[in-house]
Formats: sequence, structure tokens, C-alpha cells
Amino acid sequence: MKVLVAVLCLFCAFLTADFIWSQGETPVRTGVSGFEERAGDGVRAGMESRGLESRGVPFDHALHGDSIGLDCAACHTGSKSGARAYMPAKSDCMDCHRLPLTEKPGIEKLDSALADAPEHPWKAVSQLPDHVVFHHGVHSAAGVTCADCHGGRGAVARAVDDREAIARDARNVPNYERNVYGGLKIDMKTCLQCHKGETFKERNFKPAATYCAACHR
Amino acid sequence: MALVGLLQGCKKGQLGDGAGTGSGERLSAFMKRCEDEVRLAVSEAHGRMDLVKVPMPKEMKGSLAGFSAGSAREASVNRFGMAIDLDLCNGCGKCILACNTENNVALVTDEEAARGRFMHWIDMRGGAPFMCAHCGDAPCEKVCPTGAANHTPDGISAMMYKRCTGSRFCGANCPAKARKFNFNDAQELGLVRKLNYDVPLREKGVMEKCSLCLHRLQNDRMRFKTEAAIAGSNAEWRGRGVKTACAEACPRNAIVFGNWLDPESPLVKAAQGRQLYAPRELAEHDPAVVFMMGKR
Amino acid sequence: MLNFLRFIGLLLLLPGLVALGYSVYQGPAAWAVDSSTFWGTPISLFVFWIGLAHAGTLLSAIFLALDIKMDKRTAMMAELSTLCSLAIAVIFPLMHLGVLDRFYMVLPLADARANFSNIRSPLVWDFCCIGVYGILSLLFFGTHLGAKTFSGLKKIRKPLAWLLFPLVLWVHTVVSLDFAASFVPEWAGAFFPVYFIVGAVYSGIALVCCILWFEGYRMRLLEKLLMISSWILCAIWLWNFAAQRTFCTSAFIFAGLLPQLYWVESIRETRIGRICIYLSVLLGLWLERLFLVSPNLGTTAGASFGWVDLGLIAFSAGAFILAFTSIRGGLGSAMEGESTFFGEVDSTDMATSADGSEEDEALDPADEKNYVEPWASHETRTLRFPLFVGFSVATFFCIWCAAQLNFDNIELSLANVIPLVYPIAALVAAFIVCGKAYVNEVRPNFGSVQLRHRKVMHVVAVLLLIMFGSLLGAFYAGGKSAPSNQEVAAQPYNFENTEGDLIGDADSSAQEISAPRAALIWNSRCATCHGTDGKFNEKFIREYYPVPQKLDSARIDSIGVDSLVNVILNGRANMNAYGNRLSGSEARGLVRYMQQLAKEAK
Amino acid sequence: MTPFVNALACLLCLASAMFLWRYKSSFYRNSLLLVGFMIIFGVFTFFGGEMFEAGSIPMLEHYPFKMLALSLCFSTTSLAVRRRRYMVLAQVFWLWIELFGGISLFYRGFDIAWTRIIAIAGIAFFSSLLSKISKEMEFCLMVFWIAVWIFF
Repeated sequence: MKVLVAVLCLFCAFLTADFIWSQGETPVRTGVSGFEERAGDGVRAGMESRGLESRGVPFDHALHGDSIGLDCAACHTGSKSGARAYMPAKSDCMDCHRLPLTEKPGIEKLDSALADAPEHPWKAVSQLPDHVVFHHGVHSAAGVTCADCHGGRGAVARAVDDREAIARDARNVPNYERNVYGGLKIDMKTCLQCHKGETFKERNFKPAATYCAACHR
Repeated sequence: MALVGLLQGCKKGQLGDGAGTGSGERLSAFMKRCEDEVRLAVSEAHGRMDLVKVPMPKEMKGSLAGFSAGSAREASVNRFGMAIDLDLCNGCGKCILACNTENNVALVTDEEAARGRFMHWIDMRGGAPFMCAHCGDAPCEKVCPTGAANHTPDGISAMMYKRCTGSRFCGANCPAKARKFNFNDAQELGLVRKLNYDVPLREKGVMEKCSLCLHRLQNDRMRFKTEAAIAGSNAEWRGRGVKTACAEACPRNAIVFGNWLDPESPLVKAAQGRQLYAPRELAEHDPAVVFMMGKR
Repeated sequence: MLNFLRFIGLLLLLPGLVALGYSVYQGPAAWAVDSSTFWGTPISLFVFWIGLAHAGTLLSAIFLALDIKMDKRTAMMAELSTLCSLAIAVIFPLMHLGVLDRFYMVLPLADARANFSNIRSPLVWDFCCIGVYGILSLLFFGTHLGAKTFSGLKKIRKPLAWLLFPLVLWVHTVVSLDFAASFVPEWAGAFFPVYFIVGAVYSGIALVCCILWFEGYRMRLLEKLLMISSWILCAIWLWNFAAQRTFCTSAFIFAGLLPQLYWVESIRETRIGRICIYLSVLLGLWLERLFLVSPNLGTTAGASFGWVDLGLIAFSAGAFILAFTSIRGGLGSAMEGESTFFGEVDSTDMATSADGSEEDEALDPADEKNYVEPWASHETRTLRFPLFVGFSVATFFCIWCAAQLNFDNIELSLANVIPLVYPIAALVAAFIVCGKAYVNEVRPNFGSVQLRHRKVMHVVAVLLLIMFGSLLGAFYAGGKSAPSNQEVAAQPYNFENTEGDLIGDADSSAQEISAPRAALIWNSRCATCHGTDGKFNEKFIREYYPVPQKLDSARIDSIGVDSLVNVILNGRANMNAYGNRLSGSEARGLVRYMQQLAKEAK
Repeated sequence: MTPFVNALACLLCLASAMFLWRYKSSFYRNSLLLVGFMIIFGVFTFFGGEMFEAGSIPMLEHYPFKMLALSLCFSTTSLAVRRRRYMVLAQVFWLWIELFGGISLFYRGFDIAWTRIIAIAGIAFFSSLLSKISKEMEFCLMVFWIAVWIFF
């Protein structure tokens, strides 16, 4: 009995302190953004807290993704070649949207919204700490897909509240610790695990550099 | 005139961020302060370097044998360093200014400046720039309790500021005293601006020193690896084409940056047939930043 | 006397607290350090107080281990002085740090981020040794106190003493390695272990003498040891001068010459004379530590000594006096044995072992081999077995260390981990010894303790466990790191080029970017319509867009590079203008890539 | 330091050990002797090791202390009581000086004499197991110490 109490004390204190200390410890919350049309206020508030801001242009990732053969890098320039994945500028949207694309109702509304939109309709604030180097391009070139970290499919499923899809997603992808978007929860531990080749074994990633200055400056 | 001033003031929004805005100082004025400080540091420079001859830096001894498969494979092919040509250098101090703006080096308060204590990563010693030599057998790294000072496989003695507790053991153990300690909270005092987003600002209480423009090398390495993977080539990254800020800024090209293990590197070419020197206290620690003078 | 001491302590402590607060707030800039003198007053205070901390246990434990009789009161005083000065000592290396809240990073445990401290550093050894020393001293003192209630605890005092004996010397050796392992010319010395320990023992004996003086009695054996230490230290100073050409004159006067006044009988036999000698020794050794830690102090190159430094000294002295007197007053007669001496303790009954006791100052029995009674079964059970377990744990620890990520590209020598071996072994062994004593002696007799006390003990135990658990949890969680909050809006024009290539004018359209880069740009910018392989993005094109021209080698060649670049940059028909998003060299690279794709498509 | 001077040092230790722990010699006499030896050893190292000629030779920094330890080792053979305990302690003292001196030199770029350290540790451990130290055993130990000093 006494031993039980002692172990319980130890364990509870450990968990509590760990929890308190690690509040806000995960600096990088990766996840696809912008289900403005469907998302409730909660998601929007969450977006704002993460420094994402949309200026009047509704956007749905589900409509723009694989269904029409578009790559993330088409809008998020740099996400497969550079250090940062940028948000699209209005001119990037207008590459396609200057032509009438569908007959769906509401397209005029979109057109007028686009016409009024500022030059940079979206703005994001980097969540990466200053001392961390994360190069999107090199990870993409090594075979890591956007959805591995940002949880593309899971996020889409969640957005439409498709429980079955969420379950399927969970079955297909190994059960790593995930953030609210279904992407990999990112902190130094998970970075290192993957770099050492401990996680994502099924994907045959090559082990990557693990010395400090590979990712820190 | 007022309009020009206003425009200058507006530019701040693009270049500098919140750091140091407490003073409300304009960027141009800040840059002027930086220049003045460098000028002061150059004019106050004293002391001589006691140089001894050293051979050309080679691979770091010993430390790389244990590289496991998971670690960087490029371990053995790179060792970055610099050579400073004392025949060309006239001690103008442009390298110091370039370094300061590139690496967001903090200014110091007036009384510290009066005592000659600057945060500059490059000091003027004996009329020539002197910075961390990135010793292959670095004494500072051995004694760092947290491992904040450590070596990359590419031969850079790197500093992880977030891991630094500021015990200052490394500073005490550096034979050349090339390390600087952040005594002030420079951000709070408005002594620093984030002129270069690639380099994080250092907080109060951590050590800093020349990083051989680590961020430039990191960026180039990432870019190279991305392109190599797309092209399907197996080429090793040799850091070709990268230059440090000081090397870039030197009007007489007296500072040459390169890869000691790459025969095509400008550094190896420049050092060929020249006599290399290092400060006496560093000579036995296998420095990667050396001085060139005269023919061999 | 106690009240007078408390008054003095308070008088020193209050201004000292101001200095302490100021220097914690201000950071290292507050005291005498600068960019050439990195270590200042806190470190010299640390070395000084840790030296004082040794003497108590050293005297008590070694006397016990070597069968030299010492009365309980003196032993308890010595142990208590050890604990108090240890508590003072650990404050200083902590406040010396530039970033205080990262002190836990020195601990050699892998945290949640797989970070591991650099166990090659003497500071890490320091941290561990002092921690273990603190715990063991506490256990030793606790068993001494508890022996009154639980007589069975007396049995483990001797095994604990044997564990402490090497540990005491080990700790100060490791402190000396902080200096000896460095490249600072004034600090480099392979003889530092001996040097430091003689200094520590010397100052510690002086402190115990002081305490006994305030208690109102004296111990001639300690005085003898004090004098002998002074001679040995002088001899070492001489050697220090020969080896390094440095000599601290003030320390020599206060700790070398003045104590020799002890030989004048009129001084030795008056209370004032004796206390002056003790205090002069303490002062001299403090000056020596200061001189050692910051050799440039006072010279033009060095930093200058200010009020904060004086305040820190006052704080340490005041806090020690207050802590010691209040615990002494609180414990009262619990510290005194049945046969308390009120008067002089003579050393006549110790003459038989006198030859041994003088070696002690400079001896370090490193491990269990010193427990010289051969493999008696009792001894094996009480000490050899725990030590064996301890050494095994230490060995496993070393192997585990070498497997850490930090040491992937550093070869970890045996010399890097040896200083950690004994503290770990001693800690484990001490826990085993005490645990066994708890199970065998304390628990069966627990009923005899008053109910109220039992409840208090339980609460304290639970609180301790909670504290330990939360510390562990906090350590494992690690610190936070703030996001950069840099705004990432749309891609800046021509950004990719300036990011990588740092030389050359990237914008001059005569140059051309590399093929892989062109491929990357193609994939993100052009593949939307033209397809990654140049054969259109079927899904998109069929549905929405007029079909663009097919990639055809002959056609591309006929149009020519320049006009194709023009099309990319300025647009034509359904083709968009990319002039504000791509540079000339990038467009040129894209054309080259198109030619390549067209060739492959054939 | 030449091997000859090193051997001479060993002889000096042996000679000095004769004076320690004489029957009925006082506390102060013994310690004064120790201090005197300390100084003699220092002077011997200073001149014999030619320290002032070659600048500072770090290997000699703890040489006088090693000599003192060796001398203590020798002297314990003549103890009347608790010979084994103090013999082991003296050897461990020697071991301690060698080990930590070696570690501090290791950080300054010198190799550690592991064979020497292991030899001393081994003999210290095994002499702790001896139940009775006979004259022959004493002689063997002394020969062993001298061998360690000169050859290892």
C-alpha cells in the first residue's frame, strides 16, 4: 500500500510537472490552413493565433488539391525547392483564375472577391524558432511528403467531419503522435527520431545528419 | 531633407523588426553607430600577434573515425576555413563592419567601448583581423558543460546559443580569448537590430563567436542537397561558391574562405606556395583559420 | 554567544542579500568579470566554501574510518558546518551562470529532446560530485542524529564513513580539475589535486576550530593538524612558484606566516589570539582562491572589484553563520553525546594512531580496496557488495554515455568519464546501505516513535517524493523556445537566387541557373498546366483550360531561346506573364529544361 | 627528464623514507620531515628536470608529489601497527596523483600512462588482500614499486 502511494505520488508529480513545463513547448504546429467556408469560429481563432490571416478570399484545399492534379508547391512556392513554403500571392491565383473555370454557382462571388483582394491575400507567420533551420526543399527531395508533417489527408477528413476517413487514415499511417491536423507532432524529439531513422521505417528514408549545427544556428 | 529622413525611417519596417525599436532609432542612424564603433575598435586596436609557422590544415585528427552510418556522410570531405593574407591586409576594418551586420552583432554601451570591450567577432590584433580559428582540436569544446560548443563534421566550431548556460568555461579555456560573452541584454538596451534574418539574436548571458558564417553554409548545403536529389546525382557537397561576409567585404581580397580538403577551393589555391602562420597559443590546436605571409 | 553570532550573521546577510539580488538580476556584468577574466568572485567563493565544506565530513568521517576517537559534539559540529557551507557553496556556481534557468542542462541525463550534457567537461563532473556529496553528507548527518532514536543506525555509520572518505577528496579533486584541465597558464597544473585538497583541509580545520572556539572549547589535535597543513601548503606554494612563476603574497602572509604566531605561548593560550589565527587563515585562503580564479584582478587588464563582490562575500559569510547558528540552536542538545566535553579535548589517547592521521590530508583512497579487513562476510555484506553494485551501475552509465548522440563524432576517452565513476558508485552504494538499514533497523522499531512524529515523517516523505517527481518531470519537459514570428507572406521576387548563390550577379539574364533548380521551378510553376513531364496535367487542362502547345524539340529550336524567355517573362495568349516572379536567368534555365524534357519525350 | 635522473629520484625517495615514522618520533617531527622532503623533491625536480631551461614541462608539474607518494609507500614497510592499511593508503595516494595528474594533462594534450596507473591500482588492490606482510613480501613490493617508477 505504502509503495503504491509512493509510486503514485512520484508518477503524478512527474506527469504534472512535465505537462506544465511543456505547455507551449512545441513551437511548430504544422497543419494545413483555411477551411474558411466550412470551419467554425474555433478553427478560425486557432488560425489567427498561429499567425495565419486571410483577407477576404475564401479558399478550400479540398477543391484545389489532388482532385485537379495540383501540387502543394504550385501555390506554396518554395515548398519543394526552398527553405520556406510561402503563401501564394494574388498573381499566383490569377494564373488560373483569370479564366472562368467552372460553371458552379458562386464563382462570380469568388471572382469579385479575388478582384478586390490585396496583392497578398494570405499572410502567415513563421512558427519556427529563429535558431532552427528547416529547409522544406531538402525534406521534400528526400521523399518526405507534405502530408507527413502537415497532415493533409487527415486534415481534409477532419474538416468534412468524415469519421470513417479519419479512421482509415489512422489505419494507413503508423500511429505516431499527431497534432490536431493529423500531421506529425513536431518537436526536437520527433525530428531527431526521424533523422536517426527510428520512425517512418516503412518509408525507407535515409538517416539524416544529427549533429547540432545541421539544424541549429 | 525631411522627406528623405521620413523615407529612411519607413524603411525600417522592411529591414529591421521589433528588436531595438524601443529607442525609436532610425536604421541609418543605427548603421552609423555600428560604423563608428568599428572605427573606434580599429583605432584602439593594440597588441601583437605572436605568429608561428604552421602546415596547411588537413582533416581533423581522430574525431571523425567514429562517425556512424546515421551521421553525416560528408564528414571527411569538408573542412572549412579561412586564410588571411597579411601581405594584402591593411587593417581597414571593413571586415568587422561586414561581419557585424551579417551576424547581428550587438553594439556595446559607451563605457564598455571606452574600455575597449566590444562584442565584435573579429578583433584587430597586430593590425590584422583576428577571429575564432575553429581549431580542429578545440579546447573550448572539451570543457563546455552542456555541449553548446561543438564541432560540425565540416570543421566548424559551432555555438548552439539555446543550449548555452553561460558558464564561461569555454571563454576561459580559449587560449586566444576569441569568445565574447553577452553581458548586456542588447535587445532591451536597443543595442542590436535584426539586420539579417538568417542569424538569430543572442540573448543575455550566452557566449558567442565567429561562426564562419554558418548560416550561409547551411543554406548552401540545403540548396545543394535539394538539387542533387532532384538531379539524382551522388555528388558530395563541398561548399563551393560560398563566401563569408568578411571575405566578401574585403576590398583587397585579403581574406579567402574555402574548403581545406577541396583542391578546387579558392582557399587551397591561394594558400598554395605560401607560408602559413597561426598565433603561437593556437598553433598546436590545429587551427582552420590561418594567416598567410610571403612565399614558402 | 549564539545570539551575538546571529546578530553578526544578520548584519552581514542583509546587505549581502541586496548584492545577491542585484547580481542575479544584472547577471555576470554585476561583479568583477570581463571578456578577458571570465570567472570572478562567485567562483572563488564557490571554491572557498566547497573547501570549507570538506573539512567537516573529512574530520568526522575519516576519524571514524581510521578509528581515531572524536567526541560526538565535535563530530556533529563538523558535519553540520559541512552541510551549511555546502548549501552556501552550491549557490555560487548557479548564480555564476549567464542563463540561470538552464542550469539543468549540465545534468548528465538525456532529456526529452535527446540532449545530453558534455560529460567531458569538468563542470559536469563538478555538478555530479557536489550533488552526490551533498546527499551523502546529509545521510551521514541524518544517521548520526537518528542514532539516538534508532540505535541500529550506528552500525551503518562506519560503512558510510568509508564511502565518504574517498568522496570528499574526490570532490575537491574534481573542483581542482576545473582549473587544472584548462589552458589558462595560471591554472594549468597537474599538481592541483594535492594543492587544492591541502588548501581545503587547511581552511576547513580553521573553520572547525573557529566553531569550537565559539562553543567554548578547543581541540589540540585539530590545532596541530592546522599547523601541519600550513607548512605543507607553504611547501606547495613554493612549488607553485617554481612551476608557474606566480605567487600570492597576501595569502602567504595571512595563511602562511601569521599562523606561525601559534608557537608564541602567550598568543596560543589566549582566546583572542587563537581566534585571530583562525580568522587569518580563513582570510588568507580566501585571498588565495580569489587570486587563483581571477589572476588579472587588480591589474590594468582585469576587471575591478566592486561593492557587489564585497556584498557577495558578506552574503556567504552571513548566510553561513545564520544557518549554522539556527540549526545548532534548534537541535540543541541533540547534537551532544552523553560524554560531552566541556573544556579541552586532548589528543593523548590518539597518540597510537597519530602517525596515520597526518597522512590523511593528502590521501585519496579511491575505492573499496581500502577497507582493508579481508573478505569477512560481514564486511562484504555491508560495504563490498553495495560498492560492487555501485561500480557496476557506474560502468553501465559510462557505456550508456558513450552511446549518446553527442559522442557520435567525438571519441570519448576513459579519462573523460573516470571522474564520474566514484560519485555514481558511492551514491548507489550509499542508497543500498541506507535502504538496508531502513528495512532492518528503522522499520521494525518504527512503532516506538510517537504517533505525531510518525505522521510528520509520512507527510515529509510524500512531499519529498512529489518534489522529486516534479523535478524529474520538469527536467524531462525541458525549456520552451519561442517561435520567430517572422512574417512569411508571398515569395519575394528573385528570392531563391539570392538565397543560395552568394557570388555573382544572379539577376543578369545572360547567366543560367542549374538544371535541378530549373526542374524545381518547372515543377512548382509550370507543371500545373504543362505537367511535370511536359505532357500536360491532364486532370486540369482537359477540364478547364485550352490546351497549350505540346513540347516539341523542333518547335522549341525554331522559336529560339530568347523569344521563349520573352514568352515566359511577358506572357502570350493564355500563357501568363511571370516577369514579376521569375528572373531572367531562371527563365533561361526553364527554357533549357524544356528542351531537355522535349528530348526525353521523344 | 633522463632515465638516470628518474632512477636517482627513486633512490632519493628510498633514502628519505628511512627517516619517517621512527619509533617514538613525535607528530611534529614526522610532519616537518614530510614538508622538508617536499621541498627537497621540488628542488630536485626543478634542477634535475631542467625545468627552467625548457620553459615549462607540464609532465614535471606533479613530479615532486609523485616522489612524495613513493617515499610514503616505502616508509610504510617499516610501520609497526596497521601496516597494511597505511600501505594501501599510500599506494592509493600515489595512484590518485598519477590518475588525476594524468587527466589534467590529458586535457592539455598529453597521453595518460595507463600501464603505470593499472600497475599501481593492481598492486594496491592485491596488497589489500594480504593477511600478513612478511619480510619477503615487503621486499617484493618495494621491487615492484621501483619497477613501476623506473620502467612503466
